[in-house]
Amino acid sequence: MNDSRSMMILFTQVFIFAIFAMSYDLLLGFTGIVSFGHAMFFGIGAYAVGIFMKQFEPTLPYFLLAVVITILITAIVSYVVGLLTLRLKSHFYAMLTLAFASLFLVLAEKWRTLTHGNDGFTFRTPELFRDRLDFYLICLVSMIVVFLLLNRFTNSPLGKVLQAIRENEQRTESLGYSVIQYKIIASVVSGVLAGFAGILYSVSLRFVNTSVFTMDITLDALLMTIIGGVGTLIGAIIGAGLIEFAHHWLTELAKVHWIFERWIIFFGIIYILVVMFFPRGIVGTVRNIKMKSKKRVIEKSEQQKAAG
Amino acid sequence: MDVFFNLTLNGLATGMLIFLLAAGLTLIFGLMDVLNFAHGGLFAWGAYSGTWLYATTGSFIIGILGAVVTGLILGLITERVIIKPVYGNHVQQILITLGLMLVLSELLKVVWGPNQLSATAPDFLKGSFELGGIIIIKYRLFIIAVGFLVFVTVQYVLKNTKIGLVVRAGVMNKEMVQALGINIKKVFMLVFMVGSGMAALGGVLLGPYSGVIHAEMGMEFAILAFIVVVIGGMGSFPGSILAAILVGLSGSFMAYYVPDLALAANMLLMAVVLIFRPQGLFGWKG
Amino acid sequence: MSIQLKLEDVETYIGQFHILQGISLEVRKGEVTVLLGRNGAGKTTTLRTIMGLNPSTKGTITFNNEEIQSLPTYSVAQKGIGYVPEDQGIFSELTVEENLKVAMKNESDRTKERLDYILNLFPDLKKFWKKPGGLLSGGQKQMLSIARAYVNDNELLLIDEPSKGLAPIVVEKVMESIIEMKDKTTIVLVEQNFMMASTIGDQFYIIDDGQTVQNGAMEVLKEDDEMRRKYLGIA
Amino acid sequence: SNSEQTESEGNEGTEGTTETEEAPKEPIKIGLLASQTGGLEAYGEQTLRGFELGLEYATDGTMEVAGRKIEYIVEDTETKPEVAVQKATKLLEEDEVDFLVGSSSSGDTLAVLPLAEEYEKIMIVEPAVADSITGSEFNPFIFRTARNSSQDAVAGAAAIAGEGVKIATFAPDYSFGWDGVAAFKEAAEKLGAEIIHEEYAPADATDFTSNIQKIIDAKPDYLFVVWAGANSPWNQIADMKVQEKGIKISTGAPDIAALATMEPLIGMEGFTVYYHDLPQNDMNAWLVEEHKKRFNGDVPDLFTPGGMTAAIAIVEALKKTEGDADADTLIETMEGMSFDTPKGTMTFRPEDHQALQALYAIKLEKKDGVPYPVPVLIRELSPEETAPPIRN
Amino acid sequence: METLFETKDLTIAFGGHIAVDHVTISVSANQFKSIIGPNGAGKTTFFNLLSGQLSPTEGEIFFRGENITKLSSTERTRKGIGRSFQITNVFPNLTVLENVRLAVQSQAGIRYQILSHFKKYKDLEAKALEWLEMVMLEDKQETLAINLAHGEKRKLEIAMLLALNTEVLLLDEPTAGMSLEEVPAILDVIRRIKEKGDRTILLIEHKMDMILDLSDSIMVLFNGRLLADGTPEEIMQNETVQSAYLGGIHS
Ligand SMILES: Nc1ncnc2c1ncn2[C@@H]1O[C@H](COP(=O)(O)OP(=O)(O)OP(=O)(O)O)[C@@H](O)[C@H]1O
Ligand SMILES: Nc1ncnc2c1ncn2[C@@H]1O[C@H](COP(=O)(O)OP(=O)(O)OP(=O)(O)O)[C@@H](O)[C@H]1O
Ligand SMILES: [Mg+2]
Ligand SMILES: [Mg+2]
Repeated sequence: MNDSRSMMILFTQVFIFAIFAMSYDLLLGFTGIVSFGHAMFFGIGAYAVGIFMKQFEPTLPYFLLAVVITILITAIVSYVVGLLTLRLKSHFYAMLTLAFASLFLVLAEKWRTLTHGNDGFTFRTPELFRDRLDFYLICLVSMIVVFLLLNRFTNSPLGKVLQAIRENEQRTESLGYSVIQYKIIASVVSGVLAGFAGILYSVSLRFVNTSVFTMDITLDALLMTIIGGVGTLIGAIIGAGLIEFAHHWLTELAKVHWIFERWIIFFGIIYILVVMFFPRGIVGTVRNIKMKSKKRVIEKSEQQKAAG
Repeated sequence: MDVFFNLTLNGLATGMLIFLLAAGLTLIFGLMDVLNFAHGGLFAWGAYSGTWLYATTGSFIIGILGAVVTGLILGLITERVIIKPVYGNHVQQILITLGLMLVLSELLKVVWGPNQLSATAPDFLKGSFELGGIIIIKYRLFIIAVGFLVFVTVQYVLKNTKIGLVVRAGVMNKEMVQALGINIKKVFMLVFMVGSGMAALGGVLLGPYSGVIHAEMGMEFAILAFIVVVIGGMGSFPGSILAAILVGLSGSFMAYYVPDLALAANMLLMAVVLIFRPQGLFGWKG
Repeated sequence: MSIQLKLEDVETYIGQFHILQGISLEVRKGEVTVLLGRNGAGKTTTLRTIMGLNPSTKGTITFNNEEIQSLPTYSVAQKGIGYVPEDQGIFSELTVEENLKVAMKNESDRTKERLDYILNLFPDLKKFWKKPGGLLSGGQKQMLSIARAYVNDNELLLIDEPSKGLAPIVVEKVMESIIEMKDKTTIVLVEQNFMMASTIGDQFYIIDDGQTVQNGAMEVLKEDDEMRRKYLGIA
Repeated sequence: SNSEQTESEGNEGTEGTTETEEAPKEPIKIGLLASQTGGLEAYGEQTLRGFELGLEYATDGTMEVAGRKIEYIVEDTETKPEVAVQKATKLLEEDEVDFLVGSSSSGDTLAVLPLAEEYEKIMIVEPAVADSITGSEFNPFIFRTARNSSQDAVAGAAAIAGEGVKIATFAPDYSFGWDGVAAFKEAAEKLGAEIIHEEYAPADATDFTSNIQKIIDAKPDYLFVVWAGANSPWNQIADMKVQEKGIKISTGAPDIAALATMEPLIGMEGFTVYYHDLPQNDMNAWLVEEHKKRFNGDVPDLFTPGGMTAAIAIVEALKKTEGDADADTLIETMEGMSFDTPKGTMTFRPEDHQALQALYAIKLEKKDGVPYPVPVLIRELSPEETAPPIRN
Repeated sequence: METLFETKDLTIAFGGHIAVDHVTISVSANQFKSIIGPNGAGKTTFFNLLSGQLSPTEGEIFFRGENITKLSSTERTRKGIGRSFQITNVFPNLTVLENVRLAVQSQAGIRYQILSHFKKYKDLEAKALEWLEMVMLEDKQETLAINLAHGEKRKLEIAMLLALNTEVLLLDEPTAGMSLEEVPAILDVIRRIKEKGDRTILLIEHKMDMILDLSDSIMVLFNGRLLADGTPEEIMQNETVQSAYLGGIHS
């Protein structure tokens, strides 16, 4: 029972980061946009909740207000950032998003009356979230809902156009699709969901500090998405799970055997091995293998037909 | 006026130092288009191995050469094992080089322990002198000189050989370059090694600048190097040196005149440059 | 005449697809050998296999009595084989000059001579000397691609559909240039323009479904309406 | 509900009977949070070593108090708040610890504070320094054996401030720096000094010369530096000839690894939390001795006595409650409790549970055979003298 | 005849180089017009201006009397100007069917639909298949576009344009690299479309026999300038066309 409580917290963490990683996958995997600043949306959500709960009352109405504010701000910011894809290509866009996220980091650092700088502050959450089991379930349901929504979204006609943009932007345009609008839509949906993940994150910690705006957070999303397999959504979930659990097990091992004291080395090796053995991420590679064997079966039967 | 000169000189020196840190990345990221997140690990290894060699042998030159050799060797291994399978695939590059970064910086701690180490300049480069109100730090003059030397050398090599062209062509169309009779794998390997060696050189020269080296320095300065390469315009050495000097000067002047924004200096500079020149300062159009 | 290039029962897989299923051909020194066949027959793949870009899994490829099927692409090229790919393979961010410079094996007088010849053949390239290759017109790109293979003294040229996208008068010039260099350079040509193929070709091979199915002297094919109809769909 | 569960489990074997001497008692469990990886891992290591030695010292090697065995479990926070919370929850839920101790970073510690309250367990804060831990974020379950920023500041001020002294400050541009300077300013002004310039620089900056230039322009008598982290400005301060311009430098002496980088500041007067030959008492002598024995000749470092102190505070409190780990009882016991430490007697101030403690005014000197500048005692600053304002 | 679109002094310069130089033409509805000219004459660039890939430095474009000079390529496609590309321009990592389906979807005006699941759009798929059959590519429908042979990509390119079902078709060397066998088949497709009589077609080609066979009129670009515009017979008589474009082969 106790053991499962601890696991429960770990899973809660997985669910939250799975949402965050899925929001990133929408950009990276489906629209082909690389952002190094995804943490800015995460951070906006995390701080919005923290500040509301701290400055006002830790009640549900204020929480909902914080959610609304998060949606508003992340939508506006991601709209502007999405517009910039018009001007900036690949690395240049990625670095600009990094700059923006860093400016949010500086803002959080400097606006100390509200944020307490990088020390951060703790706050109370509404009754609803206090029980860890309840919160675990809320996160689980949120993740499933986000997955279903995004799954529907990416398989919709609109989603197909996003993939077309990823493949060949200019051609998509000449087919009569207004590329920038699609990019903005993807950017906004992704930004808002990342903000939502940020909300859950800071509720789970009941604490927020400037770390939510750092490059590390963006890298987490990036790694989880890539490890799982870009453009698969489910990969983001698996990636989140894999990273959190590998982390958990390796730190546990560190206590068991001195070899693992520098467990971060093994963590790094996992990344390297994933690329070597799962070049398209776990889900991507497995799907690939499946597709190949399916093709082989088809080919065989065709050969038999031809022979017969 | 003295203040102005001091700020300019120090900003310039810092810019040159940043250029030295970014020069290797200009090759690896800018020219070869490899998103090498482990580049910072190479700085740190250069810094540690060089500082350690200097401390044990007492020769600054051996320290520097040792660092460069370390960089070359690490570059060779990295290229063969880590980078070769993932050329042209940014997504895989991010993951695998981040993994390598973790390994490299943790291994540092295994070898040299988790504590920061102090790094000093040799006596003849220590200290500073005053020239009519302007304080001139010897080591900074040295850095400016080395930076300039590296720039001129690399620029000369790129201008007078096909190597830069071949690398750029290889990134655009690897098959075609090979069909023209060029062993692009070997070229990439050599360029990657040189880039890594230059990273290590930047790392070892950084040590005495701030007086300490630590395992986490890698990531910190790698981001700075990425900024420089991007705002300079991918793969352009003149762009990189200009961008680096801009970063140095803006840091120096902002810290003096608008200290409230100093924290955001680099990022603001990058945002402004990219918004007005989306391809970087010396980037090709299109 | 001696045989310069010989493929014996060459098979090639791309991924798990069995693309070449038995290509055999002999290319004689100083001749133009034309590969014909419908779309997707495997002509391009044959050239790529010779270059080592899609390595063969079976069979032998002999160039000047030396087996080259397991050599890496750059070694094949260094043996004196030039290649004009079907998609032109222009380095789009390099200028015309730089594209040619990458291709040049040396900077000898001979190379300069050839360069002059090329610029004379395609004056457009001189005109756009400093222009990034990616901004050239379709035909200009094709010229640049051919030019890149011409700058070196190659013993063998593999040319994949050179006439594609070229104005008739330029096609004519390319044909002339091929005829002109025939004595020094052997040529394997993939060409859909039958007028061109039949004018300059000495030998022909027809590839169908990854196999060489017919071959012979060009003269024969010109006469044989039946064969043309069967494999090329033209009369 | 959780503490109920523990008790009922604890009573299982002796149901229906009152506790007797013979009944085997549950061990006391302590959860230790520290950075074992990442930038602060050296601090974490110091705390852990100190803590281990402290338990041994306080229990005379029996590892028992009031008949209960003491066990401790170490968890790595990786200097990430979310990991700290995960690990703390694991300690509280799974290991059912009676105490938390930690951690190396203020951010991690702040994130864990509410858990102590939620689970009603005592948390000994060591060595996190942020004022807000015993200030705005205080809850009654928190006790801090570490000194806080304000104590540092008071000590720093005591070392240099006086009537009419003009001081400029230099600090990294984030909470630690701002807190430190604010506290210093208050303390220094109380002593009649004037803060004529406050300079902040990005903690990861490469070039500090502009900041130093401004300080030189301000022409203070003293430059007081609040600095932490690896990237230090000492070289550049020396290169800019600050001291030659008649500006004296003062700062808190850091741990030994960082002292090695302060070569250019030899002669500087400042303060320190601890250096192994400063406190003259038996316990410190024991600590230095044992530490050397165990860790191949190394002397205890800046935060080693802190770890030891945290252990001693727990054992002393349990002695007083006769092994009762109930939080309310402990709070009552510990408020105002005085206990001996390697740094002399400390007292948990009842109002904010901050341990009042001695700090040391020192001067950095070169010593033969020591590869780094050594802090030499000028005078010990008494706990009363360094007592910070109460802010919770 | 009704004028469908016209250009007035259409000009574009890249740096100092004027690629299209004051070209004024008008095309009436349901006409088949070919554009010829030497390599680099500005034919593709002229298409780029018509379809909105480039915007002119000078001059205007009218479509059904409306000035469309400022409209984006997306808007022009929606208004009914579709094009194919000289350099094969498809979605490399989508299947052949998906490539065409994207065009069909756009033509059906299904652009921002999120809620209805894509799989419901069976008829879109059916339509896409029809187009693939038309260009004889139906047996490659599951292949990724990147794996097609060159000629097959050309066919896909045409299928995508046809699927857009636009009133104006701009065809840039549609049969370049297509095999001898299949050129007639594609020509057939084009001819059938022409014969239906409800499309206006502009064709860039270097294959003279094909042009002479299909065109109602031919315009000739030379160094960016409009050299001639007339019936095939008139153009074939033109001295400059003979000497500087066709060369000896057709004389
Ligand atoms: N990378 C690949 N993966 C899978 N199949 C491929 C790949 N490349 C080519 N093919 C297939 O191999 C066959 C032969 O292709 P190839 O390019 O050699 O034909 P080709 O004769 O040159 O045709 P074309 O005249 O159209 O250029 C085609 O059916 C093509 O679809
Ligand atoms: N984006 C561009 N930037 C600069 N120059 C360009 C650009 N696009 C085309 N050009 C130049 O404009 C001229 C006309 O090019 P265009 O592609 O229109 O020729 P074309 O008539 O289609 O030739 P081809 O028959 O070879 O396809 C060429 O010289 C080309 O180099
Ligand atoms: Mg082909
Ligand atoms: Mg064209």
